[in-house]
Amino acid sequence: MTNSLNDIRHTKSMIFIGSNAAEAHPVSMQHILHAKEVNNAPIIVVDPRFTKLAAKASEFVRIRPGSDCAFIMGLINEIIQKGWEDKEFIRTRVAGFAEMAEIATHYTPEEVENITGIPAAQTRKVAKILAMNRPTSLTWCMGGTQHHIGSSITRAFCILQLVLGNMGKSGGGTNIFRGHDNVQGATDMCVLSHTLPGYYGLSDGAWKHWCRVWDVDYEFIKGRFKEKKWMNAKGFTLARWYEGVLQEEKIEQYTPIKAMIQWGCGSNSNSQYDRVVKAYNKLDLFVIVDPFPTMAAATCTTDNVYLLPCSSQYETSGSVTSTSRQIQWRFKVVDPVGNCKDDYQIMAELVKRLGFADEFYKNIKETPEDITREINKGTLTIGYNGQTPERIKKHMENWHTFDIDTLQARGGPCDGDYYGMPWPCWTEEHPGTPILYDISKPVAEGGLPFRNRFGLEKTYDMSGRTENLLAADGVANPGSEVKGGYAEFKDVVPGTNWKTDLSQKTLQEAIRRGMAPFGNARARCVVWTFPDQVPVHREPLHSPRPDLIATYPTYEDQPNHFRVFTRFKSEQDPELAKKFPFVLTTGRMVEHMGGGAETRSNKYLAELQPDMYAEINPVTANNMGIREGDMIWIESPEGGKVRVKAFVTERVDGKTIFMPYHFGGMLKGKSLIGEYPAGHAPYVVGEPANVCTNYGYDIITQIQATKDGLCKVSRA
Amino acid sequence: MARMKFLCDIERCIDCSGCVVACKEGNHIPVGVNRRRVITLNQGKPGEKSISVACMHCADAPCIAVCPVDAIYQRDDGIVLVSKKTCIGCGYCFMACPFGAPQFPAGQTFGARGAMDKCTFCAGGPEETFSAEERKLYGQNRIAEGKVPLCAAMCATKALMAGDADVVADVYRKRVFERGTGANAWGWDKAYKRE
Amino acid sequence: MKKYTILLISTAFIATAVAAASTPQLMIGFGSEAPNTIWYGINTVFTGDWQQYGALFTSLQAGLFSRLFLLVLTLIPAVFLIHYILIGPKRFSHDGSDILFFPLVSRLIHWLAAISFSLLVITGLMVIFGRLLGGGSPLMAARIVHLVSALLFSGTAVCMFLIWLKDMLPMPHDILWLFIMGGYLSKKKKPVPAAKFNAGQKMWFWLATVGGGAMAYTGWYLYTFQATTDMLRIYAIIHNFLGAALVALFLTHLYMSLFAISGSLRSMISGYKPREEVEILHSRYHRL
Amino acid sequence: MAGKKKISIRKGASFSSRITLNPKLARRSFLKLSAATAALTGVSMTGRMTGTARAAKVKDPGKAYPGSKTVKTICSYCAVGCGIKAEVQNGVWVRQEVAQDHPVSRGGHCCKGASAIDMVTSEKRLTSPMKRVNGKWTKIGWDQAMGEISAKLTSIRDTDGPDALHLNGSAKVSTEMAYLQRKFAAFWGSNNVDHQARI
Repeated sequence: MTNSLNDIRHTKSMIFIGSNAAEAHPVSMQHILHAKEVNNAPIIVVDPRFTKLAAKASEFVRIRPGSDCAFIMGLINEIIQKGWEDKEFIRTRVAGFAEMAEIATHYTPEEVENITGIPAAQTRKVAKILAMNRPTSLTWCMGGTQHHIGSSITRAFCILQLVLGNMGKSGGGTNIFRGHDNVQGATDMCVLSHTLPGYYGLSDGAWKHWCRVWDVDYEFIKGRFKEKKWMNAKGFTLARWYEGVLQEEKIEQYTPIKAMIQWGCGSNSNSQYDRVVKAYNKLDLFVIVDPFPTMAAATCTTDNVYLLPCSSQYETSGSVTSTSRQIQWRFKVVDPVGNCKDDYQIMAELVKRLGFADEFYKNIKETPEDITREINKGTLTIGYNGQTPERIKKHMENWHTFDIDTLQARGGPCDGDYYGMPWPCWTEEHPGTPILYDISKPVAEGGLPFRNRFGLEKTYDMSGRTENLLAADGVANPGSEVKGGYAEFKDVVPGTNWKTDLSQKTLQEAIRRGMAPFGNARARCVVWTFPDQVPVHREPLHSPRPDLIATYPTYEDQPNHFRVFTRFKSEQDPELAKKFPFVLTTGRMVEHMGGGAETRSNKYLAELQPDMYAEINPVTANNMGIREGDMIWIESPEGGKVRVKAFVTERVDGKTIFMPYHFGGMLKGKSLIGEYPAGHAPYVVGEPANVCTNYGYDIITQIQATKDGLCKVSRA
Repeated sequence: MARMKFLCDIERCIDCSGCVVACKEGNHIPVGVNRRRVITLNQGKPGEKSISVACMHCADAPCIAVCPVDAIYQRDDGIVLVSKKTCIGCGYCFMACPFGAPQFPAGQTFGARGAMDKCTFCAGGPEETFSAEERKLYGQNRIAEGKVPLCAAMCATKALMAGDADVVADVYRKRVFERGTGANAWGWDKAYKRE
Repeated sequence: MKKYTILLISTAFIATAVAAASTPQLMIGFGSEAPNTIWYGINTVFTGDWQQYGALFTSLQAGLFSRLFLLVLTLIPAVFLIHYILIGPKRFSHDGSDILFFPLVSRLIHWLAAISFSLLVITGLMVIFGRLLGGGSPLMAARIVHLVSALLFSGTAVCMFLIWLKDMLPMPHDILWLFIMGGYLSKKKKPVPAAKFNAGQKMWFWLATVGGGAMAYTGWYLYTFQATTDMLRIYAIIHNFLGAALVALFLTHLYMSLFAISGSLRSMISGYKPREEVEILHSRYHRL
Repeated sequence: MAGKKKISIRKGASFSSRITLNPKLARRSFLKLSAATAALTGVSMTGRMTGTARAAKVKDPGKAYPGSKTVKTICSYCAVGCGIKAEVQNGVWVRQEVAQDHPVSRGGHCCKGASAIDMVTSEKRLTSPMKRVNGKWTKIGWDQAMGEISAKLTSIRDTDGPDALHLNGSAKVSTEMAYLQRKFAAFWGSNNVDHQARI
């Protein structure tokens, strides 16, 4: 989120695309409905499904899954055609606008209607609502990202906000509601196969930086790897790690995966779940660390599986980063129950036995505070420096002193700080940055320009035009020494830049001069390193509209996509829609979370939602002779199938089937209750929807495409 | 004397069931007994509305009128409570209630209905305040602690309000006033051709 | 007496019928959809149409039912007391031969029914006048006894129905019997028109079996709650009115057997009735 | 017709004895209630009102759980980051109290967060390390579990190389733990590490 949940209270209009905040983030609705009631802010919900959020909306736009990019580009085109774009903002702070606008002209409201199914008049109306009610808060969630063009779709969202000039403004921003409690923190720490903590990447410079932070020799880390080239190669991802075990598609690694540690991960959120199960049973070692037995424990029936009971987050302490980038501290409530150990203890035990504890814990004596300090020391890119454990705890103890509208403390020990010191919080005196890219405030008080990251100048391939990538003259935060664009800070401490200067003198110097350490640049509409430099629509791999495939084809196959061969073009078959006529999309329900291991083990939540179901439109159901509560089979083109209850509802349209993905404990009609450790099976079991979600991965991030697959339905 | 009331703002209720679980978890209600429930109308259609309903602590409580053993009584602050030791589980209060509030956990013999259980406004029961017996039979006594019932306190969107009728009414009046007749007045788009 | 019973039953049915016919009152609302429609919908989901049956049930249960039972319990014994004082019991000579009126099986069934029915009446009244007893576990136990005896009675009632059905079919002379009130209003021993069972007994029989069946049916749902709330309300109303009628006839039966006809208790135990009694009270009994 | 009927209700004269049955209640429960409710119900209530409510609470802490202390923590379900106040008595989490003054959630919870205490009290929680022996789950000690796991890991590393291990980390752990997970992968010598944010 560029802004915060509370900041939505200041918005004048809201658009939610692929987000069902009422179910996935219920408490955020407090602020959303406040804006709706007090500011008369219209809520536009774009979704294939009439969600609980749509029930609160003033405009509901039913979109065909996977066509978000076309709709947004259509909005951008309509806004530009009508001259509603924020011309001053674009002139001073946006790069590549002309090139982007050129491509957007293709997406006329009529073409958008053809692709997305949204009436042209509604596209025009939404564009007008957004243009007339600024600032707009734009929210997306997994509905916007879990597509094979997910990265294009998210960029389109950002470009829309740039065109409207809503970035860096209170009430505006791109507000991605993150899923799990600490997705933001874990992402910032980059438990990701393509980067080191703080989004440093895997370059040699990144490794050297972190070796300095860890206080270990670079050669030591290098020695731990098979060869140096594996240090810089992106690893397998959670979406497709099982291919490394099964090797059914060609892998680009010297060895198959033989061991797996699954630490706090409900695996049934993985698409192609039946193949994941197959991989579990082929592993030589499978370690599950979780407070509850996940479905993985029930599906892996070999003797190579271990269950380690870790404590819940209430039995340990540590910081957690909310979707608003606020860092909060979890104080330990009680000691770990039974014979559980907390995460830190288990990690310490493991590292000790694997023989690198001395190096690993070199500067970590007090857990977890010393770890926080190490993070403060090394994570310079996103300004994780000022959030010391002491300050986070102080914020927790005085949370009542923070104003609900601004999230700034009024008086008290945290006076002037923003709640949770949203990153970047450059120094220990910095109050945190409540709104990213906000140039109305001095940097020392939480202001920020756009980051200078991609050079100072660019000549576009498309137009041949050369553009200065720094912000225009006169556009800078108040108190900035340079009144205009400037490059990132380098060589304040010779040989380092702001990202690698562990003394943090660079940061302090920048703040002192009223400038952002990362420079003051323009936001890009054109990303020249991506296959689609400007977001364009591409039909889902399994498209229900074969006629569009020729015009909007997908990408070429990728031979080494996170170490595994990934099909794109060869997977897109125009004939598929004949055999699999329904679009399958998945999502959340409010009563359960993730794979549901925790919530389905909670008797009250289990009572509220005891059955796995698939939503089906009454017309479709009647045509097929399916009645509410009947059992139906849903089959995917890959052969995955689930037996679920039919929930006949007008939430979905006649072409779409919706399933929640929280259920587990059954596989292809068979209950696995007996496979759980006795007495620890969840109260309710159901088919995991992800057995049916289709093949398809984002071209950049390899996020799985669970929202726009195909399926067929039959009575069970 | 304050008059305790519940009010559920249906424009705000998002059917998250937070109130339901807050009540159950806080008062250790057995599975199957719903002191509070959320009901959704027109599910999946424009005009979908949800509302959270529990005992409304009526002024002229019909349950009190029909109880054959006078197990149900009303406190001076309007909270309607049941004495579980007096209740015989006949179920008449359930038939009299316009809100479906009375609940009957299974009793000891033949699984017959046990003593009636319903929302206590988190005010416990006639047993000694904060005693283990009160907690076991009725759950928390938050009113005696000066706290608001759990369901309203934990409402995600502050749709459910509980407390002094005057304050609740003021808050709601302010909201209705703020909402006015803007873009979010349901049906106005259609009725007045507003763009 | 009988008028009263008929009145009660008809009141019950009329009341429900009227309630069913009346439409709920809607208030005036604002906006395109009246909030009342929403509230009405919500209420329908929760408890059915409270305006129809809920209010009716509440107003009846809030006072009428207990008063009705109080009336039955006081008025009927009072009437009989007056009858006993003014007219007194009928005594019949035991000189003549006794006639086997009730074989062993039917006596056995009768007494099983009698015990279970008495328990039903007692426990039922305990619940109705629960506030005098203070509620709590004794009454909770009474509800269980009510259930057990109801199951027992249902069984015996079926047997009684099968055994006596032939003799209990209405006859034209029953009208005559009713006109002279079975001869109970005079001290004279004049033969009254009745076969094995007189019209009063037939009324009791039909109410106890068919009415008892209805009581069992409604009672079962009141016990299990496996019906819509509206149906439960209707069942409860029927159960109470019918209950009052049964209690009334039960009291009559008690009075007749214990006081009005001396020796009838004995004949129910032995099975034999004095010939004179049969000649007078069951003048058209075919065994005569 | 029946609907218009005014229901006659016996008024509470005979119950007045019951109302004051509990003298403690009568004495102190209602006095401060209006202030407290004002803060707790109202969305538009300001810090002033919250302050009043807190002041009332401090003066009258209640005796529901004598000697208990309140620990602040954060809900572990979604990323909104709702506050939780945990009431702990003698090392036992006895009650999930409402964090009414939390600046984001203001006490609000969805159904998951409202039963956050269940994460600790649930009887479905695993309490001992386990492994499958001939397909049957068997309880083992921590020493044995960690010993066997690390031995196997070391042998896999020796024969197949560090990239034969994949670590699925988590977004459900603390930031510190997530950091350790990534650091572990780096020290182990592999980039095969990922977590839910990919999905």
